[in-house]
Amino acid sequence: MNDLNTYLLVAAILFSFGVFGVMTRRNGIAVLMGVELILNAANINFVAFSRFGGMNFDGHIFALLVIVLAAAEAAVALAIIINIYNNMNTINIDEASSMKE
Amino acid sequence: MDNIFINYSLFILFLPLAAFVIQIFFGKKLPRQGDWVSIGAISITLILAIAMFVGMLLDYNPDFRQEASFTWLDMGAFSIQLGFLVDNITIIMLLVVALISTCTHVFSLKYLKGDIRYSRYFAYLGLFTFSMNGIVLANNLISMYMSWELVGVSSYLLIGHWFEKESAANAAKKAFLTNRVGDIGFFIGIMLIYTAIGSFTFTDIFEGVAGGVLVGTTLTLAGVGLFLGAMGKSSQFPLHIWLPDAMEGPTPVSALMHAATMVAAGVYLTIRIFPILSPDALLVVAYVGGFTALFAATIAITQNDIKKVLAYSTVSQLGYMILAVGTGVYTAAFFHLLTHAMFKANLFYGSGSVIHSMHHALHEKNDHETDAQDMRNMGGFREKMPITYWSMLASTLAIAGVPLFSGFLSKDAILAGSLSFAQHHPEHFLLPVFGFGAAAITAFYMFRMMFMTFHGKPKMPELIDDIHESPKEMAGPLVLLGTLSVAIWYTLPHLNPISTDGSWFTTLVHPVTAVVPGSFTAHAIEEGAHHAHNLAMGISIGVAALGIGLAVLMYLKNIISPETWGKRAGFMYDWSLNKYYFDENYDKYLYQPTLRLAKKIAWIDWELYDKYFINGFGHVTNWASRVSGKFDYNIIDQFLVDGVGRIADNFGFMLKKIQTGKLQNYLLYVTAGVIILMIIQSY
Amino acid sequence: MTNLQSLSYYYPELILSGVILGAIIYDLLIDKSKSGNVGWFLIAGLMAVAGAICLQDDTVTTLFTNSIVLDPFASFFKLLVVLATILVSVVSLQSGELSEYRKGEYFTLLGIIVFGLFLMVSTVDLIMVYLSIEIVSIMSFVLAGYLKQNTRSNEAGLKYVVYGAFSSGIMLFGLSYIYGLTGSTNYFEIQHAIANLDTSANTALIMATIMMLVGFGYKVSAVPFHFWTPDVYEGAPTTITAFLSIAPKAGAFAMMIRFFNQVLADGGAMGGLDTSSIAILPWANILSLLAVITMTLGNVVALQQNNIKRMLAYSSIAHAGYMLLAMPVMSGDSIYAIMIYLVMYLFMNLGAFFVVIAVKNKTGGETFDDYKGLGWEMPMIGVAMTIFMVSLTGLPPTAGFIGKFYIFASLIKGGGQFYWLVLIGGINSVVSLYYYLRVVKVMFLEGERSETILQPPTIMAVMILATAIPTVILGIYWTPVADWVQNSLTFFIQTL
Amino acid sequence: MENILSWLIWMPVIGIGIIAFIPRDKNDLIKIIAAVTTGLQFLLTLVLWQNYDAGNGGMQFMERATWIPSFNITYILGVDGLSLPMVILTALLCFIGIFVSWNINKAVKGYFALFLLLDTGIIGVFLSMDFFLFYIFWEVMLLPMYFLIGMWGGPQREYAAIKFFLYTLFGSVLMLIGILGLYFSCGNTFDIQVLMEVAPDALRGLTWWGMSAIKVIWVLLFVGFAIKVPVFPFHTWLPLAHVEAPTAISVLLAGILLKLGVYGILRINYGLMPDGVYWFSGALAALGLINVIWGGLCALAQTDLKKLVAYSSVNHMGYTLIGMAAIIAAGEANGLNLKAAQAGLGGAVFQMFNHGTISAMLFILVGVIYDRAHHRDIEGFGGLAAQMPIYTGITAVAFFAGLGLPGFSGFISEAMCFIGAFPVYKGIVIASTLGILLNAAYFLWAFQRIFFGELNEKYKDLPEINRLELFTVVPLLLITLFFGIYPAPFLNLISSTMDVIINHVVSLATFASM
Repeated sequence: MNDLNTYLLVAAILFSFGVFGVMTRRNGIAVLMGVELILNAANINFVAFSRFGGMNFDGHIFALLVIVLAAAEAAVALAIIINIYNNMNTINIDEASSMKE
Repeated sequence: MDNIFINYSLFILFLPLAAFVIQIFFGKKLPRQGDWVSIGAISITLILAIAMFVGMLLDYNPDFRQEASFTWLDMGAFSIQLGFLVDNITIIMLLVVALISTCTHVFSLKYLKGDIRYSRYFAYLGLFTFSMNGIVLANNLISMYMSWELVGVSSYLLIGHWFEKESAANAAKKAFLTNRVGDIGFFIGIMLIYTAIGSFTFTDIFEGVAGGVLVGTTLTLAGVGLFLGAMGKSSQFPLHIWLPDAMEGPTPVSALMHAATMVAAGVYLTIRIFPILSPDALLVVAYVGGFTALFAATIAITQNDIKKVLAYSTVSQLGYMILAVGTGVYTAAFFHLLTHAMFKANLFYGSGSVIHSMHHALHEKNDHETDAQDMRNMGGFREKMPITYWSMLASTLAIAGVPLFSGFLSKDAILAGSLSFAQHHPEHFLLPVFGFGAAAITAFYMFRMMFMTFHGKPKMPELIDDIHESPKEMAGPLVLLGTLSVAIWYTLPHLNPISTDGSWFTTLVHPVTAVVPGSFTAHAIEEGAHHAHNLAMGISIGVAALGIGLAVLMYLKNIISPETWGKRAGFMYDWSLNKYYFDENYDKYLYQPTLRLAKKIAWIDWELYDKYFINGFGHVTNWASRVSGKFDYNIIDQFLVDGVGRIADNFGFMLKKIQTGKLQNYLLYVTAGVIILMIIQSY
Repeated sequence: MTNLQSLSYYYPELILSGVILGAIIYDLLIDKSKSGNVGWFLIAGLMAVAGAICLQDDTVTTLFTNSIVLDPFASFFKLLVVLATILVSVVSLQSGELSEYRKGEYFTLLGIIVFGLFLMVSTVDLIMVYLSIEIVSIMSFVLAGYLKQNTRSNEAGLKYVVYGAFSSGIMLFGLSYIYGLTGSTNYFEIQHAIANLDTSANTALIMATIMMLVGFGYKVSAVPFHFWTPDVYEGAPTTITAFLSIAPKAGAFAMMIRFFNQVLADGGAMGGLDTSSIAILPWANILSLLAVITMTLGNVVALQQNNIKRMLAYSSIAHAGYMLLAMPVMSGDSIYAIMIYLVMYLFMNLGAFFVVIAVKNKTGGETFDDYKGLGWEMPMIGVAMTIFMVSLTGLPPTAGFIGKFYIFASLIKGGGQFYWLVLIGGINSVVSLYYYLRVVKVMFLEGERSETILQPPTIMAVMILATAIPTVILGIYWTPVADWVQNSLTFFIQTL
Repeated sequence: MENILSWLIWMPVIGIGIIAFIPRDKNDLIKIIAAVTTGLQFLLTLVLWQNYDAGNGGMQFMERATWIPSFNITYILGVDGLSLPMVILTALLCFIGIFVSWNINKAVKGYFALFLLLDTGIIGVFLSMDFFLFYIFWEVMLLPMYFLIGMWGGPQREYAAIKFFLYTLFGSVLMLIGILGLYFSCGNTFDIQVLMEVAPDALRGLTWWGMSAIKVIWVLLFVGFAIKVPVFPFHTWLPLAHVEAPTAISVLLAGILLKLGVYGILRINYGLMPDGVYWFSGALAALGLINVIWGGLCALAQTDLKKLVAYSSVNHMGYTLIGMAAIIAAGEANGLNLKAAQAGLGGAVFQMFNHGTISAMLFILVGVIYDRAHHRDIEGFGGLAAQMPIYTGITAVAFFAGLGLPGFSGFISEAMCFIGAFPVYKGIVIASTLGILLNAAYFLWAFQRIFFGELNEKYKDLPEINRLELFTVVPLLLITLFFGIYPAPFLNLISSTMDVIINHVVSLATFASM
């Protein structure tokens, strides 16, 4: 049962949780976690394809790279959210919607 | 252009124009406001015209004809030649125009003394004479059309001379527009002919029609089209409404234009194009002429304004001439035109001097409301104004068709022509009935006018002692034209005052055979006229006597009172009094609907089409926005640019709403977008 | 080409990274007040890089085990990005918004974005695609939220971060599937694999491509992935808005051209002007649909704006739409047209933003009423803005018209099925006339004429002229640009 | 003067250059410079007329210079019988326009710079023989017009200006599509002369959107030009633009800009798509008829004098359309009636010139009364004839010239249009003769309400028309009168080119290929 499809299935579920998480959670940090979920879902895909698809190591390299970039992205995102907190002392995303239309 | 006649006619044509230009620019500054410039010019043209007339008489050659033409514009295949044509008819017409114009100039010296636009008046007279001569001398339809419209403009200017009066301004506009209606017909006729024959000059047209290039219904339509132009100018039946109103202009103008020359232009055109008028076209001409004669005469009976009577009598006499052309005796028509010009102008001058003296009398009494032209205020002027009375009497006798006077000769010829036509074509018996009926009524209303103004007790006794004869400048033309109303001038080499055979006129102006196959041959016309001559003479004398007698009974001896007959006539009387309500009907069914239509279209163009049709989409989007719920009123009034802009505006407004500012909505829209794209792409 | 050998071809990027590191160190040495010098340092460095790129003309090779390529096409875009960054940096030194902040990090981040864009334009490998997008995006998140005290800038930063991360996440997921289906991350191998895949895999491939489209669409701000643009453009400092509206967009277009023609089509269009490629995957009509919606929404909503910066945001969306119009044609001409349009767009768009910055420095306002009667008060600004607005509408004799002319020409040459696109493009330019001219109307036709004449500071005036003059000149005589673009149309093609 | 045409186009730009350096407050100096520039330009056109060889109908004074080789765009100039009268008219009206706008005092420098730019644009359109250059000049005119109406116009000027701009831009976008279509289907060239030979056959087989390419391109280009003429459905911008534009600008707008549309149709549509001419001429005549009747009726109902004159322009341009439609008379189907074709086409071009002079005169006179009474409501006046006799005289002449009275040039061109179009379109021509009645009606009715009747005491002290205004009106009046009496000089000038156009259309059009 542990062949390619299961991994893809898990990745797809993780992906949809991630998308769902990003769209519904009020808290900025929770949204970032959602994004992380999406990225990791892609990682699982890469590693699974590389392992089971009989391909070369590109998948693994790609996954490593994604982890690095996810970290960088998280750092910057958290910095911005802290900044928002300092100014508006809330990290509720809906608060930050003064610019519209 | 070496020959003398063409040179003279050029002078006759351009001298008045020169006078017009001088008057317009320097009129005010010249001594006596430059009237001597105009009179000088017009008298030179008169002398030249007389010289040509005498030359014609000496030459005494019926087929005299000289033509000169030049290329006006040439674009390769399409080119227009203009030119001058001088033949017997032209010479006579030039003389008529020059004579009457001179008389009007002289008459106006006193009549318009002290008028604020004195110099401009003489300028317009010069312009009129130039354009009238332009019509007479034209050898092609284009320059005739051009002078046609110039005559229309000069009549507009002269009728509107006292433009302060609202009625004068309206009359001028009405005259020009009605003439324009006629001119449209004229132009369509020209186009029909040009498309078929390819040239505008009469000679080519006659050859073309003779050669069968233009036949059948197009020929008739072309003929009727040209005749429509004549109807406009000579105020025949449907387009007659402008002539009575044209009386708003000064009386000398009415004498010159609306009696002798301008209105005769229509008849002159019909005479010129007679050879190409097909039998059906001639029938149309005849019926229009005949009906107008009778119709106008019936109105003249009940008119009380002296100039209106003369105006309607002119309309009816013109109807006569057109009837004559229609029935084939177009030389008689030209003869009547000649005689009519003389006595009708004289009648107008007479009425002018009567009105002039009435004005002075009223001025003394400084009572400004009573109308100086209303015959009911006149009466008993015989002793006070002998010269006016006798000259007017002469003309009245002439117009009534009493023997020994010019009118009798010409009218008799016409009636003979229509009678012989009826004998040849019994189904058209109506034409002579029109003719003789009109003759009777003419005699009646003319003498009614004479008796009401000159005979009987003065209706306003206090005025009578201030009425006195007009000064010599006004009396001169009266006397001159009065004498010319006598028959003797027209029968000259032979002295028999009754018949014109052998007279200078009949020899010099003889009918040319019609170019249209199957139409009248010259011989048939002359022979027919002779045959019916005696019978027609008898009936016309009888009819004239009847008319005069009735007028005597009613207005001289007051045995039959006009009021009782008026009531007994009932609706007939007030129909005729109000000119058959033509003006009112035209206004109700023609002018108002056009104005309303114009207003509607302008509204459509400015309001509806611009704001709604192009912005019409705006409504569609409004409906859409209302349906989509929460849009309130201020959204709708935010229309900045109409049309496409408004659609864009509305969509923009709705789409703008999507940008809600909430981050998660954006992400929702993105995922939705992705899903939609996937769905689309999978098909 | 092994990594060491390719280093010798990679000296422009090396110089660039040297400049970035130098800038960071230089920023540490000097205090806050003189932090502007970092800007000048960066500008000097970028000029050096530009010189280096020019030296490399028409060498066509792949570098770093064919993950990126070096070809005139990439050099063209690199030069374009460098030019845009230089212009923006000079103006950033004058911009009032940044005056009380340290500008050191500002310029280093700009340098890093340039590096990311260098990678973006020359990538032929999926990994490099994701890497370059992430570099550019992360740096621009920070720059968007650079004004810490200003809540709107923070909000812009936040929205940009979450939106950017989310879109690149989806793109990554798509990339993983493409990798899975084709077994390789290199463009040419993928193209070869897709060509040989049986059609059953097509639906999966298309789903993956659409997910990738999310990433590209987000970068190019094509509808329906444009939602971040208006808010971020309005919130971010105006200089950054100017930069975002041109440099990343150019990079993204380069990447899209390479990806769509090289991977999803047989790469025929890469041959030169009159060549065209045949799509393996039917992506043409999706892109034309996207282009039409982008254009129309951009123009139509821009009508409604009364904040000039926000209006320019929607106008840049609309212009992205005009450029996208040419993509589906897949011919050498259409690539040529997009490149010319980008050059013209660079000048007129930057010019418009520079005027907005100049006005903001002077009056501090961004809405239309702040521009009332400005044409009389500052005639130089008024005339310049008129030129930019007219050019953005696409009227001759300005550069904008030439850009649109080439796009429409490539569409009509592309064949009958694209004529309706030209029609819609035309109608959109007519609609766009209204809001562009509204700026001119407000400046000249409304507001009373003040007698006192103000002139913008000299450097600002120079920069506005530096963009206004080319906008007009290129509208009349644009052969040099046409030739430059023509001989940079050579690509690195590897047929397996 | 070998490149006289380039001088003609770029002289106003030199004027702009000089004006740019004059300080803002020296109004008179700016006006003098503008007057001198346009004056020189007018003299140059007269020189051009002098050594223009009326015999050969083809292009003369050709100038060629490569411009953008990559797209095969070249800078080609040329003048022939069709464009020469228009160039002379433009130079004349621009010269007079300067004096009409002598009392402009708001931002004078901007006004005259834009005025000269507009002049360049118009002359450029008439002289350019390269389709791309033609399009560039066509669009260059739009911006100055927008500002001239927008800044110096009447109360609703912004709305009028933006509407004018949107309308014309929409037309020119369609034109651009047409141009590109022609460029690619006729061997990648913009040179009009080459297109003239290549296009008729190249387009024959092609289909666009399922329809024959000739029809589609013809309609695209026709709409672009028709908006300018203006032809009926696209005319709603004209009254608004005229009412709001300052006097000098509505003189230019009515005098020349309307002719650009007709010139474009004759030069491009007739030149490149002879089959289109056959296919569309029926519709053209019908549109002409609608123009005549619609314009006439709208003018009848107007109370604003300027709007009345604007609608009269719509009416007069209707005659031009009818005249142009007459060209197919020369085809075999209609019996090789070269006379009618020459009359029609020659009449249309002559009518373009005449309407230019007459409507310019009318607008100047409307401007004169507006400067004095500060309103244009016809009902508001009354009895001015007593107060301003000279002005009344001139307006009377202008009105009569407008309604096509013989003795003035208007009549001849109208008559020629009718005579030309009559053989082929009998019904339409007869219906449109109603137009000359409508003309007479609204002109005379307006004349009566303004000038006749009692003098409205409000205008007791209205000053008479002054010398400057006289200087602007009298030349136009003399031209109308001279060409009314003796039109040969003008017609000889254009007749050879008319033959060239007629032969081109008739010989190349294969009626069957539609």
